[in-house]
Amino acid sequence: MREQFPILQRKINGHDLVYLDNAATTQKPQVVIDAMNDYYTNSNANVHRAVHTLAGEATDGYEACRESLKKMYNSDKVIITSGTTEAINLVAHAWGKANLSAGDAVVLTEMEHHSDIVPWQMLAKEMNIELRYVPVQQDLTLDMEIFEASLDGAKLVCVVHISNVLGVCNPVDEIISLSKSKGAKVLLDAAQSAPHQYIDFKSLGADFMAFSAHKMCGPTGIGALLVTNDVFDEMQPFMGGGDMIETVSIHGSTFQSNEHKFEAGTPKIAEAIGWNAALKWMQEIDFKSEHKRLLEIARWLSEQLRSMGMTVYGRHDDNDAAVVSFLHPTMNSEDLAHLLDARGFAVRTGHHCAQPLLERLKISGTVRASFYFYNTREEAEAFVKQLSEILERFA
Amino acid sequence: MREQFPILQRKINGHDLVYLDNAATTQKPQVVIDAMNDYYTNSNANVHRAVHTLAGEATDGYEACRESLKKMYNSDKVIITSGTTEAINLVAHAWGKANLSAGDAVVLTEMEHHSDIVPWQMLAKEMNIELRYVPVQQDLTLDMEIFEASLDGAKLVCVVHISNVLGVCNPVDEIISLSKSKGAKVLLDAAQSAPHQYIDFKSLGADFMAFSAHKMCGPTGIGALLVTNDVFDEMQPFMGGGDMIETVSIHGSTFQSNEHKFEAGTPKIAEAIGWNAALKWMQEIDFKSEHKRLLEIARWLSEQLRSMGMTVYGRHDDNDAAVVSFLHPTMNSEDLAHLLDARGFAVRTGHHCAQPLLERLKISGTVRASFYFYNTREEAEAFVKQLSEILERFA
Amino acid sequence: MSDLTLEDLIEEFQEVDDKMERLEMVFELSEEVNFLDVEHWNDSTRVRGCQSEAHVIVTIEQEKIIFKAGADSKLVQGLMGILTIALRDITPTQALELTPEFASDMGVLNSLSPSRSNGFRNMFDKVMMEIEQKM
Amino acid sequence: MSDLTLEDLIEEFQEVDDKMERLEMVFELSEEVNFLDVEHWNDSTRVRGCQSEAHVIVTIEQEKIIFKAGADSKLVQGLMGILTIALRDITPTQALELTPEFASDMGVLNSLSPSRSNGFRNMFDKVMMEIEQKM
Ligand SMILES: Cc1ncc(COP(=O)(O)O)c(C=O)c1O
Ligand SMILES: Cc1ncc(COP(=O)(O)O)c(C=O)c1O
Repeated sequence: MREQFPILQRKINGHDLVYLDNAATTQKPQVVIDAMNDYYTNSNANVHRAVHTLAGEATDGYEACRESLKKMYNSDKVIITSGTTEAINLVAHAWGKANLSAGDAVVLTEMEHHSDIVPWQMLAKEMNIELRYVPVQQDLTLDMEIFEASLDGAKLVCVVHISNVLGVCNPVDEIISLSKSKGAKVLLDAAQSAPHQYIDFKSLGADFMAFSAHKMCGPTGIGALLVTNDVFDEMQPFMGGGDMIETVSIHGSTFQSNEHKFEAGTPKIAEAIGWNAALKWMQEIDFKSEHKRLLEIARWLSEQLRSMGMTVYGRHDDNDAAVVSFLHPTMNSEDLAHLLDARGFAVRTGHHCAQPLLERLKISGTVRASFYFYNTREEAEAFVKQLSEILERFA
Repeated sequence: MREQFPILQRKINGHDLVYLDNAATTQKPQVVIDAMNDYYTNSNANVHRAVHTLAGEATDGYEACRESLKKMYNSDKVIITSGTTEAINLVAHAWGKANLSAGDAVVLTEMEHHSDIVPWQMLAKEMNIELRYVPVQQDLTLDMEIFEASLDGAKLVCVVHISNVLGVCNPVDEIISLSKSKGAKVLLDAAQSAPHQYIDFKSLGADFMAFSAHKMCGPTGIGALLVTNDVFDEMQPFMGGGDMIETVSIHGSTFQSNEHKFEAGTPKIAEAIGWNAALKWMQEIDFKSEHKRLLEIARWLSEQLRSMGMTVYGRHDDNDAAVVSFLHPTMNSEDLAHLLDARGFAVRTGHHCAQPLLERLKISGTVRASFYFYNTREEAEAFVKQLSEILERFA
Repeated sequence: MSDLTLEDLIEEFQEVDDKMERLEMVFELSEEVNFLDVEHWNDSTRVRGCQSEAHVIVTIEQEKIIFKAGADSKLVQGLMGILTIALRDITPTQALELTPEFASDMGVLNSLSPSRSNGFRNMFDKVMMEIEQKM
Repeated sequence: MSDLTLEDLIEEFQEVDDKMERLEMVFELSEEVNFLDVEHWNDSTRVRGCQSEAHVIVTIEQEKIIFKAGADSKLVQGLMGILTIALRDITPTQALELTPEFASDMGVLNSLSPSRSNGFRNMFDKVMMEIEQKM
């Protein structure tokens, strides 16, 4: 597997790269790089409404990505966006504005990524909507009692499937069925879950699901919003421009009836072709056994870190992701990350775009090591060894 | 030059590719493909707020694109978007909503691309704003008398620099100075001009300028909005999410003060790196002499087409672009394009996302051949020859 | 009107490699169409999702399918000609067993742009729906 | 407090190839700082655009620059130490001729992440502005 990822050959400051920043973005296998290369080298053209061969190939390539996503996630509609963030903003604008009104409530959680908070704060301000934040408890889970209570009169529930800080997997089945029973729509932020598990969108029962290609072996600049047919019909256009219209005159315009309605302008063509190659590549992965393997690494690492005196923020239950957030009692996180980088270890520090969660945990940031398919137990062991050396020398 | 574009080696149905669809999107030189390759192979990471080496390289690469754009176009602020279309929608949402009010007028022209019409129609509907369309005259120029009259009480003028259908270059100096004298801001749609000329944004005096990388040798999925400092300060956030905030709490958020404020979520990293390589590559081009060369080809082609009985929609004045739109008196445009494709010629047909312009011209579409740096006179000659053969056999 | 059968057509198409020649064959097949005059074109006859104007009317008389069609593109009319041949001499029941795959098999669809071949599928679907309704 | 000069520092840094060792040197330079106690940290002392908390105060007494600084990161404090050495024994007028490039020349900035080295530039700019104001 590792030899399929050319970047893993990279030396950092003379040392082997140990890339543990996968929750921020993952590396790309050669097949993904090659697919985009091939597109630019052989088939580059603008898509839709064109007759010539290259345009046909580009159109087929672009739409094939949508088809793959539809099949893989069992979704009626797949809108291609520039990422999770745009997907969530699209829900706020295209669905929220048309279906919410002053006084309506939207339920969020304290575990959300900023991308699933700020769009709602902006909408709330504009439309006078009430936002309700479900608290995170000491055990790092959502307070389901408060969640249930907060559903009263709620029109929409926005919840992160797997926390990018804690790796905690939320009980989405329960969240969705409770929400549905109260008539609230559900938006699932799957940025951290789609890379790690097969999700049957239709069976799950959510109304929207957002995720990014770059966190699942695909290119930057592309993501998707899955939508059910019913809710799709409730959405009004968001951005205007080419490709999303049926007719335009100076008296007004009519719009496409399919996903193109929400894909204004020249789309992310090379990106879609790259992502499609990544999706194909991922189909060879045994998600279940990989999940188990990575989770075991995460559990082992957490234990080691704790025994070194670190505080670990995570519980690593069976469905949680292999994300290990921790803090040293005295050493500054960024100093630590700099020192780790000197030996080739890439970890992330800071608030991980989840300040409300950190505020609840009464910290301002963590050091985060996050694992993906190409990471090994040996890397985790090397990480622990390096960390001990650094602490001995610097702490 | 041609050997730098690998796709030009491509055979289409057994024939050399003659790519004349450059107004839709241009091909990419090897250096651009290589730059993105190199990024994914050696430096891929998420940007901003990160400590490790790869993240540093990715951040530097991303921001270097912005710096290049700032220098090349002499702009205070450069917001990276997914393309011209998003850039214009950004103006509508971030500036329009905060600075326009019911009854205000926005001036458009009949020559606009749908991307510079539909966002304004949507905003007009939402905010009860008046849209005024400057007509296109028989000679394919804007009616400047009506333009001037339409400025009364106008807050914003949106105008395409070079028409993607006609190649006509609008008198933007005059348009901008007239608009400024009436206190209206100006948004320039430079999607077709930025690929062909150096534009000094500050000297030109417009407030906004939008364009796409893919039409100027860069990758898909990225573009830019240039903004002056003054107008930048009048803009409110558009999409919410990571990277665009300063702080987030459940009580509210504060935003970045620089361009990041409008770049929510993981940005278009590989795309920025590819575009930067394209910008560098373009700096080796003698724009003036290339413009002259291409315009001569366009003039020659127009003449040939007219002598073959075609109607040509274009005038090819000194500042116009090498875009040749035409119609055969009886033969269906798409049939013609199919037949041309059988011999390797890529042209575009249809409404070119400019239906109001076509309505004014009383046609529903054209066949469009558009030229770029790598096109040659020989290709134009081969095109004419092929066209004659097709007409003889099929018309 | 020729007495070409669908089998003849498929064979003929498969023999030709040159795309231009294939397109020429499609052009010629526009002759096979029972032409629907422009004055009968309206919203109910329109094939949606076609880039050009394409119109069809289907009626059934004594177990025979009467298919009339017209388009502003000769290529599209050629596709209509292919469908005309496919529907010739078969019963409505037999027609409903057709799938648009025969056109892919002929290699005619991949000589066309994705939007044109989508257009063909849309036309095919509309015609089948009308046959079903009018049976 | 050592009697290191900026020249000594630049030379020392350039001799070291290993990034970890360079960082160690920066860590050690945190000792050079005239420490600004946390209780004096406030909005006016804060260096903006720094990921960690970084605070500086500059005063001028008899043509000498008094530079006090503190940060929650030892690396940042090391950068403050470098600036302390750079400002040692020069007049405010001489100080204003400094550019942050000396830190690049030392190779210290490229051992740091872009946001940290931006942080250094911001700190440098703030200190220079205060010197100018207080001259
Ligand atoms: C004049 C003009 N404006 C806007 C656009 C839209 O650009 P994009 O599709 O890259 O957003 C185009 C490209 O088709 C154009 O030619
Ligand atoms: C849980 C979660 N939601 C949303 C996002 C935003 O994704 P993107 O930056 O790709 O738009 C991320 C990634 O940082 C994430 O981890």
